[in-house]
Amino acid sequence: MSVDFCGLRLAHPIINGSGTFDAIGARHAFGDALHSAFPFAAFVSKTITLAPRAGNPPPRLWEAQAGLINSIGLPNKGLERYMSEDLPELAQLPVPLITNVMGSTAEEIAELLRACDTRKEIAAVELNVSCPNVHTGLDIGADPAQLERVLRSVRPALRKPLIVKLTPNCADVAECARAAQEGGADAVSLINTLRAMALAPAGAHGRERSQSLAWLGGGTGGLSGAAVRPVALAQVAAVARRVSIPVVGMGGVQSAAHAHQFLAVGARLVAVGTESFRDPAVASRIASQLDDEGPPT
Amino acid sequence: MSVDFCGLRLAHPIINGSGTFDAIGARHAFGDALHSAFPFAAFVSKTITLAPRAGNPPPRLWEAQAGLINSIGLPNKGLERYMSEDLPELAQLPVPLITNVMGSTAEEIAELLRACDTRKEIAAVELNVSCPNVHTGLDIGADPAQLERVLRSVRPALRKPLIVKLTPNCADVAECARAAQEGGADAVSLINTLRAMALAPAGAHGRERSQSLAWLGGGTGGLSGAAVRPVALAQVAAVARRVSIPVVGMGGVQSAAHAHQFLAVGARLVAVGTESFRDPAVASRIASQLDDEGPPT
Amino acid sequence: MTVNNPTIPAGTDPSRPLAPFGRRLLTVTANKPLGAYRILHAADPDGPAPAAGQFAMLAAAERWGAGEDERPYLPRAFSYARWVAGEAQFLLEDVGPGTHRLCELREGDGLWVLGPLGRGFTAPKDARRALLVGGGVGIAPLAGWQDELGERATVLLGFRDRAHAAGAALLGDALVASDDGSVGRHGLVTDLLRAELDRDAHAGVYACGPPAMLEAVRALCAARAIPAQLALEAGMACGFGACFGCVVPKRDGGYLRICIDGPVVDAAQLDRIGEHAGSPA
Amino acid sequence: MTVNNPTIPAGTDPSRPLAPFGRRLLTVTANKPLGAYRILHAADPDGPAPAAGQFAMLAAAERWGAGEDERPYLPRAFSYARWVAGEAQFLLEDVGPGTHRLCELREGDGLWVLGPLGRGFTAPKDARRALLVGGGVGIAPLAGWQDELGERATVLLGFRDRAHAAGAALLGDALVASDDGSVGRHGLVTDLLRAELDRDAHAGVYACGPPAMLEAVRALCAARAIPAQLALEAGMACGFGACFGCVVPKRDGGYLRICIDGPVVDAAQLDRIGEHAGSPA
Ligand SMILES: Cc1cc2nc3c(=O)[nH]c(=O)nc-3n(C[C@H](O)[C@H](O)[C@H](O)COP(=O)(O)OP(=O)(O)OC[C@H]3O[C@@H](n4cnc5c(N)ncnc54)[C@H](O)[C@@H]3O)c2cc1C
Ligand SMILES: Cc1cc2nc3c(=O)[nH]c(=O)nc-3n(C[C@H](O)[C@H](O)[C@H](O)COP(=O)(O)OP(=O)(O)OC[C@H]3O[C@@H](n4cnc5c(N)ncnc54)[C@H](O)[C@@H]3O)c2cc1C
Ligand SMILES: Cc1cc2nc3c(=O)[nH]c(=O)nc-3n(C[C@H](O)[C@H](O)[C@H](O)COP(=O)(O)O)c2cc1C
Ligand SMILES: Cc1cc2nc3c(=O)[nH]c(=O)nc-3n(C[C@H](O)[C@H](O)[C@H](O)COP(=O)(O)O)c2cc1C
Ligand code: FES
Ligand code: FES
Repeated sequence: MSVDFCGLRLAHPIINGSGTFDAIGARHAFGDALHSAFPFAAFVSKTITLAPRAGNPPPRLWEAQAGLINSIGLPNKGLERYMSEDLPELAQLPVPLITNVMGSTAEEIAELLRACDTRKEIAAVELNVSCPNVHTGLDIGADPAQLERVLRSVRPALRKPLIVKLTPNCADVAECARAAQEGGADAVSLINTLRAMALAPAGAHGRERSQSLAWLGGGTGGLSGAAVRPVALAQVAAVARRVSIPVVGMGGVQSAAHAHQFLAVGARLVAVGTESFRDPAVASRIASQLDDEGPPT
Repeated sequence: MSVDFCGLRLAHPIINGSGTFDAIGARHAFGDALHSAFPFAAFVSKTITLAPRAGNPPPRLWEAQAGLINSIGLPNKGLERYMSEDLPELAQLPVPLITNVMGSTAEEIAELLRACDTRKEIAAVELNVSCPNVHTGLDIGADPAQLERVLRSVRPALRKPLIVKLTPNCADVAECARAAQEGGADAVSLINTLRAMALAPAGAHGRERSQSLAWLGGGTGGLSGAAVRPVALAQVAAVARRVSIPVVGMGGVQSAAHAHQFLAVGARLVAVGTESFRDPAVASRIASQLDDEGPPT
Repeated sequence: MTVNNPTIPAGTDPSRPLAPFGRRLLTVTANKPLGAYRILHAADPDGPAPAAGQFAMLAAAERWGAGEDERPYLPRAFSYARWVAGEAQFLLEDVGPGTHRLCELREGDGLWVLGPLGRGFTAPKDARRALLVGGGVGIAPLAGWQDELGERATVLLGFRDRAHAAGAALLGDALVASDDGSVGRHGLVTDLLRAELDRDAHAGVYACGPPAMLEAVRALCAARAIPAQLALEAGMACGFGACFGCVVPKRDGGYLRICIDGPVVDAAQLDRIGEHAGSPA
Repeated sequence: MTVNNPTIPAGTDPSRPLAPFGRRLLTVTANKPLGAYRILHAADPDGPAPAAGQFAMLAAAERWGAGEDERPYLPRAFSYARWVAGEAQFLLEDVGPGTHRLCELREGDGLWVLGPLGRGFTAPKDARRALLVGGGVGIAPLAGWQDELGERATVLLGFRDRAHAAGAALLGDALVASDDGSVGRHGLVTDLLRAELDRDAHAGVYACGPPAMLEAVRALCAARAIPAQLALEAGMACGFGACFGCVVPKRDGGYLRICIDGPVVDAAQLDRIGEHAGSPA
């Protein structure tokens, strides 16, 4: 079931959600077996920013009913060390590499795109305009007009496919997708996590009363996993109806049946995020089951 | 644990979410016991529109993981018959009545408010600017500027407390709440359901292949229940920080512990919706447990 | 328009005994196979006796999204098959996570019950005989109704195959049809009904089963002007009129909520019965 | 900055045997109480033998959000207490829905396992003795480590009360302290450690337990320049470096992911240990 995606030939339609699989980290755990059984048809890196970021203070995780709230805060080495340290390792992966980047101004974004443009290890770039954990001041992804304007200005910096990862925390995601298309995106991906919050359980171990009510070190976080799938499906369906560029659908995919649903409402690719935490190899199983069953009707 | 809410003295802070309890319908099931053990401190009616509405074709429900997707479509008798047929019955309830209304233009809303203004059975009005199941053309609740403008123009029509029920399907709910306050709201309530979708299961009973993929007769629906609680808590916390008027928090409340969480992040009242479907008397239990434990610290 | 306006004040309609307000915890006393089905018994010493055709919302006390959640999340609707001496009986068919969980219950397990709910059958006002027509798991509400009508009732049942036809033992003395001809008449229960009506049309019909069957019964009775009461089904969230989810279209426009305007509905109120009203079997 | 840069290539570090890629289904062979704890045994015939201090992500095969979801939703991290002849042993304390579910498992039940994960203990490079310091359920990883070190190891354990102190039987020959004085020395396990270090400071410390205990151990060892390896804990979603959820602050800024940079961490890498690194007991 090989798929064309923005000119990339992928072995199957299942990729990972940015920030939910670290191919370098996982190699410490699984060794070379990770590469020989690599579960994704393309690998999407965690969001990279210009400057290094330490991420949010712990705790960073909260398990919700059928979901996960995270407040990771986009820890990353920064563009320079990503390029020098990580790219050579990621280039060894048996699949195309999609680098996910985020910037808080058009200039920053353009700089990130220019850097990616020069590196042949990178097959495509995903631009995160949606992460709810970090306050970029303006959340450009939620305002269609602003999104289109920024994309128009940065698009020339990249001669590779540009995927725009939309924010689900907006009034009309289809309108944002249309704006992304107008601004020059070659594809859109969604959904990112839904803005969410958890309170410290009463008498939580080690938690002092004087501390803030919020459990997560970052205050609020983003909800992912099974709980968000109905919302994701609605957003992906609405976006696929509105744009002509390919759509990467994600949010709570746990099985081939779920992947089928996203494909059925118009996604070209499906990304698996939180479910990989439950089983790092789940994406392989999903891909092979999709293959057995053939394309959805 | 009696509470003051916009000048209404309520026996406890637990009310129902609009459209999740029909005090007239339930009386057919439970008889007078419903009134003697009425679980809510105030009763919020289902959304009333000017003209009668039949609602969406079935199926109207889909059970999600830890949640419910509904596509009811605001069936109601219309303002006139609500006033003549339902109000006399609802006036017999042992608690204050909050009438929930929705209109698609400022004129319609003003007309609804004027009608409510004249009826002493109605203690307060909740204005639904958020229902995702019905396409009102413009969703006034998602755009702060428009929301404020509409509220300013309709507010004079009502001399009773006006609660604005915000939409969660927006970029910045706190900004919408602030706009509601500026526009003259005496309180805000949230969250309404999250826009969501379900597909017909493959080979679903009685479902013919030719039919649309969407399971719900209305196409898309709204997600409620446990799955949305983390999102609800984040939105209620953000709103409570931004406005000085009281906040009615809801979304996935299933227990006194959950109600506590909403109160802790700043809600004055807490509404129970979907959980009443699992047990119509759950709100009584929540209220009495809150009472036992005293106000949250 | 969608709201029921009963002429009889709440609590005095014999087809509608009232439910106590709030779900109550019963104890499972037995859970036995009956062909492809199971019969679940639960002790309900204080529960009001239901009228035949009423239903209850059931949920297992354990592992049913109570507090920490899962699917099944909402309770599920089941007709009372019988209610004898403070014991409720339900006929179950395992078609999904909720029925599966209930089918697993063992003696001593807890069962949340809200009920009796809805409006049951009402007896013919004249001396006409009663034809009880059931399909698949839809035979359940006919059991108690047969008990009540006694000799006046003729029972016609349809099943897909032998394993399901074993469910016929729930009722006394019934004529059976099966889709595959393995038991009784080869064909549909509506064939049996047509033959009975051809023989003696002074009858009232009481039917429950899958939507296609109910639609055939409705059309047959409408064509011959025979009164029919149909026990409908639809996806339900609440069972007590709160969610407006369980609707079926009315003949004259608008919808009925079958949890409070039904589940037993006069066929004359209905137009063509679509796929979303009827038992899953 | 948060990424581990091992000098040893993957697969050749003795403290870090690799996990097969993907979770695997094991069968529970026993689940026995040990005071306030339980010991869960699972047959792991093909699984690589873990190093002491490594852990696995566990989930019950049934009723653990597999497909139809609930909380527990994500797998949970547990130290290998021992791994003997193709059988893994875990020491469990029931503190929430996940540990509760695992504590319920019976012989023959399925158990999803991803592991061995993380980096275990490394032996002292010289002849110094090893002081194994455990608190509560944090004694688990010390069992396999004691097996390996043999006579070189002195074991000091702390528990809150008698029921928990029964867990000491997991290890051989240990000095015990209890918070309530019901068993062994009345006081904290760090009191035992201080006494041991006062007696003979030529030691390496291996500790696992609640954050406050680990912080006390860290501070004590830092003050005396004694090398210490601390087995940390933190909420984990994945266990294999994917989520960046399991972080503890490093001394020189930034964070470690304890699932791949730990759980056993050289105390010198850490600053003050906060409330979110340490076992819950
Ligand atoms: C008044 C009444 C009386 C009834 N009496 C009986 C009885 O006596 N015995 C009996 O066995 N059954 C009876 N039923 C039917 C019974 O309620 C259903 O079979 C049951 O609710 C199915 O639940 P489930 O979890 O097993 O299956 P589900 O998976 O909930 O659903 C079964 C069917 O619902 C649809 N469906 C699938 N997934 C979903 C979803 N996520 N959300 C919504 N719908 C979905 C599909 O069409 C599927 O075939 C009655 C129903 C009603 C309304
Ligand atoms: C490397 C490692 C090794 C471990 N080894 C062992 C071992 O050998 N034996 C053992 O018994 N335990 C061990 N643990 C701890 C064990 O993983 C936890 O006790 C377990 O995850 C708790 O899960 P639970 O579902 O039972 O409880 P949870 O409810 O998940 O949580 C328990 C604690 O987490 C916090 N919490 C509460 N609710 C939530 C929520 N919704 N989301 C996130 N956090 C919440 C609270 O502080 C609570 O006290 C180890 C942990 C790690 C990281
Ligand atoms: C722990 C975690 C970290 C994430 N980090 C990123 C990130 O760095 N950049 C990004 O664009 N999305 C990030 N996401 C969002 C996911 O890529 C995905 O959009 C979302 O989780 C929904 O998919 P899921 O339900 O399958 O997890 C992260 C999600 C999780 C759970
Ligand atoms: C079946 C159903 C019908 C609803 N109808 C309305 C409505 O008519 N008007 C309205 O403002 N909100 C309506 N809501 C939204 C609820 O009032 C509430 O905001 C939402 O369900 C979140 O709360 P919960 O998770 O406790 O159900 C409805 C919700 C459900 C589930
Ligand atoms: S099931 Fe809720 S109204 Fe009928
Ligand atoms: S648990 Fe996911 S990175 Fe450590």
